[in-house]
Amino acid sequence: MLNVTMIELTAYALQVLLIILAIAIVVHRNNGTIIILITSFSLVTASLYIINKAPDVAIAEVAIGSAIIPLIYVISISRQREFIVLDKAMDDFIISDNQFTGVGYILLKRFTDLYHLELNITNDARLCSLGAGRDQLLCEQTNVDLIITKDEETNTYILKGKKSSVLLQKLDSMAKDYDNIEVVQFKDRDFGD
Amino acid sequence: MDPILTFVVILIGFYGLSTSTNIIKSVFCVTIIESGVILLFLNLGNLDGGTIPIVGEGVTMIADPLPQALMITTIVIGSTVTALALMLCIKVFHHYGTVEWAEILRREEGK
Amino acid sequence: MTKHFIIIILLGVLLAVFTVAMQDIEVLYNTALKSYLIEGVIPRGFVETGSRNLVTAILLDYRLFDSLFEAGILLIAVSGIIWISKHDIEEKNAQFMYDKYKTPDLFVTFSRLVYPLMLTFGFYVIVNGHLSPGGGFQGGAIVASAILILYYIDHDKETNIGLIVTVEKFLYIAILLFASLSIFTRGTYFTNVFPPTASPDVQAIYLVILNIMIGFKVALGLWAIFTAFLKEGR
Amino acid sequence: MQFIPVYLIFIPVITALFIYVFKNKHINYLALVAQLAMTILLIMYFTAYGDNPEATLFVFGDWDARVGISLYNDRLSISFMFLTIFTWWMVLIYTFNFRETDHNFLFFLMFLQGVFLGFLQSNDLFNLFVFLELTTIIVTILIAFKKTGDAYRAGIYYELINVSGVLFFLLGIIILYNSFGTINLLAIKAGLEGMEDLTALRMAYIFLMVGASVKAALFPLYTWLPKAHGVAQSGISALLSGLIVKGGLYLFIRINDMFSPANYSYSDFFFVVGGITAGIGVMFALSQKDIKQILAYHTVSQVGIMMMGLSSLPTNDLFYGGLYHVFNHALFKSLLFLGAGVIIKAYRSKKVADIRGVMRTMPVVSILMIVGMLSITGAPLFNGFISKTIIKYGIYDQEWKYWILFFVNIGTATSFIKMSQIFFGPRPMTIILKDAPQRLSMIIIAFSCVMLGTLYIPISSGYFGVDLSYITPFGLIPLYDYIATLTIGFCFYKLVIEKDVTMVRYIREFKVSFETANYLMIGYVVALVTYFIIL
Repeated sequence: MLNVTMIELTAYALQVLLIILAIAIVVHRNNGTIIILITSFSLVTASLYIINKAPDVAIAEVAIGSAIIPLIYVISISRQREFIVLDKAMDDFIISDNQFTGVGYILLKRFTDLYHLELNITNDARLCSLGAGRDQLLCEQTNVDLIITKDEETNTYILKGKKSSVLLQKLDSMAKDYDNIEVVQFKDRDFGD
Repeated sequence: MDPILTFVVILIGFYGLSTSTNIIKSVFCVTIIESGVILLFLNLGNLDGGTIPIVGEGVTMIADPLPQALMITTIVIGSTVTALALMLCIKVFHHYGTVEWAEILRREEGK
Repeated sequence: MTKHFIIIILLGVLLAVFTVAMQDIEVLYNTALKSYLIEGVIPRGFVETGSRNLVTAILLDYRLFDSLFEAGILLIAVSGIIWISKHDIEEKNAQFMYDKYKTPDLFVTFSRLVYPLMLTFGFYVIVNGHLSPGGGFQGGAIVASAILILYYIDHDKETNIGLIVTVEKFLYIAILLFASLSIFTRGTYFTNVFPPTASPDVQAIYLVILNIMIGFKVALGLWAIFTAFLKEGR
Repeated sequence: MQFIPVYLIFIPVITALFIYVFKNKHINYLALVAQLAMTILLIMYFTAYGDNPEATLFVFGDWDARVGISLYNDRLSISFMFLTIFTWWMVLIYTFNFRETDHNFLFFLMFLQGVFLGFLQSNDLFNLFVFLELTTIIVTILIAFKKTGDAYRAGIYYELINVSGVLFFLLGIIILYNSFGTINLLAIKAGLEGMEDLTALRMAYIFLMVGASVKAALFPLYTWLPKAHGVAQSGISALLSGLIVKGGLYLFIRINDMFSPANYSYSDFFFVVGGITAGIGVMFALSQKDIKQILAYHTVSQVGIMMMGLSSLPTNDLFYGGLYHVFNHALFKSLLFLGAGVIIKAYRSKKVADIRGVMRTMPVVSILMIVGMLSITGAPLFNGFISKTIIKYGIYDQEWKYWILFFVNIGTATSFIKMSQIFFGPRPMTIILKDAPQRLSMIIIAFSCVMLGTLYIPISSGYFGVDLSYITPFGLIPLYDYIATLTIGFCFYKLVIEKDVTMVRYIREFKVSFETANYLMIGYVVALVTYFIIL
């Protein structure tokens, strides 16, 4: 143990750090923190590659592993936090008195806060102009989670979403307290082939 | 530098893979295993007294260049695998409203 | 809890066996490999391929076949991710009532400064791949991350993803054709166009051109992947 | 002439790129042209080099084989290549829609063909790794191609479990490279000659085997297969079940060939694994209600039967039984999947209970499906009979092995008796689709099933040099055997399966989660370590 050089000592220290980081990534539960951990994990591996005399691999790891991949992680995790609602009714269900104080908004806000989601409401003209027949297609193919329409005759609001989604079933149980809200669940269309 | 310590990183990755219940977590664990494997190969290819694999005057011994070339390939492969898995993960979340493996697999067709 | 306990024991068994195996490897390794490196690769690698960086020599000459499929994996993943992310509805790109993306001004200013530097560094890494650490794949990734900074400066940017992908595919075809040019000069596929007896400076021309093509292909591929992620479902 | 392997890899790749780039209705026909060119090239290659495999060794760039990548073809790989091109012909004809929007699908399909042909010919371990990963990625995309929730779920499950399995393969490569200084299969085989028996080499063997087992869907690692194959489009399912799964078995053969100088006694272990795989596959198949799930679980069980054959030493007849079953299964399973696709499309349902009266609505398709069912249950005069009989003869002296095969056969018969209900019953009011190209490819496959079942003697003795004249499909004994199996199967169906007892329902709802699948994978590795190193 006498001829241990500085570089070898650093290498051991970095390896131990790597193991700690790996354990932290495996054990930790918050995805946001894990992204930071995985970026530092990638940087530590890159420095270990350099200590192992592999600068080419280190450049590749820094450029891909700690720049592009974490960005993709960030996008994909932020997508898993949003709940997108398409408001086709466009009346005081969501916005009353130019503020987000409508009945529906309060319900949805309560729901998304409960499950740590971010509520995103749109009433984009191009999407709203699509006929009611294409609602299911819209739900399945774009990332719209919920469509709000209004039945003028019975004066009830209809919330449409996919049956396969866990979130919609939870929303269904929450909306049971309201009389004028009805939740419609689209069955998964099995194309078969 | 110790290959055994590197192998421990790989095993931690497998531990995570076989205990984590979350898709994103599984993708993270695959990344960890991959980094560990790359490090192990480079570690073994780093010969005593070698320099970085660029030849010039007076270079007598270098680190083995073949593992390094192979590992660049592995990094590119690993990143594409991760990207594809994350895209599928977004889609799975959008469809099922959750990214828990057990929850997703429980929702069988027709139920 | 027992499940965790059993898995730790199983992994412990693996670790123990690997520790035993490592001792064999250390014995075998120095005999098999070192002689080959000293006699074969170190003296001949530069003369045969024209690349001082032996990693580039292996990636672009000795094992070019692998690298072609490495680029192919990226190509496939790009098309696959775009196919999965896009939807059949023509009316898309919905504007949200409140989109919370606001990049801080400091970050924008900083990015404007860093962006050209990163681009230059990427090109440097690509072009000097045969002399210094780097090469097409690494440089391409750096160029791609430089381009990605642009998204943070200005995220209303419209990117024609179809064009990127088409150019990428054409570049891949060009790489395949360029790499197989050696059939005319050396009578075999996927190696340097110039014979091994040519001077390393001449051989380097081939390496630089191939590195540039691969670099651009990788940069376009990663750019397309990132754009697909940003536009997913929107 | 010596460059034909390279052309075979790159013709489909470049065709795929052109189809993707030009997005034109007419450019799609290029796929068929390329397929024709490849068929001709492969026949030329076979006539030139079929007899001396040494001449086919080809190193890219004429470098030292220790650094460069080489391709190597023997009889085995050439026959797999014929199978590949044949299967792709069938799938192309089946899925060809003559529409403009096909270009994405054709792109992935043709690229996969090039990759798979490269995988079959490669003589370099890392190159094999690259091709394995490419296969995984393309197959993931093809599984998720329908863009439904099931497809995404199956795709990500397939991708992650295969990637983690193939990482074990990479670990094996690392150990081998550091032991021999090369990753060339033939060079390692030569290096193992006279090498002492080291733990490191056994470790490398185990890691490579784990990679092959994940790809081949052996017992604890099969969980991805029913999900993936049951969800994909029928053409893709046929391709996956018929061919891509065999990639793992091919890898198994190649690795065992590479390690043959080391003389590891692997036969018993992999026979047991194969037997369990076959049993589990049949058990799950019996409980399913979805046509494609039934067929997918039968792939698991048939892989088990192949493994029972292939686990023996390559000099035995038993090995050829397994190999022959690989080819036969490729034919009849793709026939069944393609037929199921046509039926599902017409009836718009996958449930066995919903489909009735196929014989009245689609007589041709149902006759072809029956040919496939007769083959898979091992009826005399069809190809499944031949390979199952070789395996049966090979294990005749060991009773426990014989019983495993016997029970798997009865299970297979039962589950196809269950499935054959779809042919009977009243004619429903359904729309009949135009399915001429689909029928064409099915007829060709059914014809070759019968061909391999009757002309097996000239084929096997001429190609592999194995004498199979002891099998008598025309006698009465095999017929009695078969009828007895069917009778037992029918009784079993009526008594147990049709009543849907609690046990069956429990098996149907038994799901293996992803983390459990990985748990089982670690368990499998430790089992291999225990068998090969500790014992």
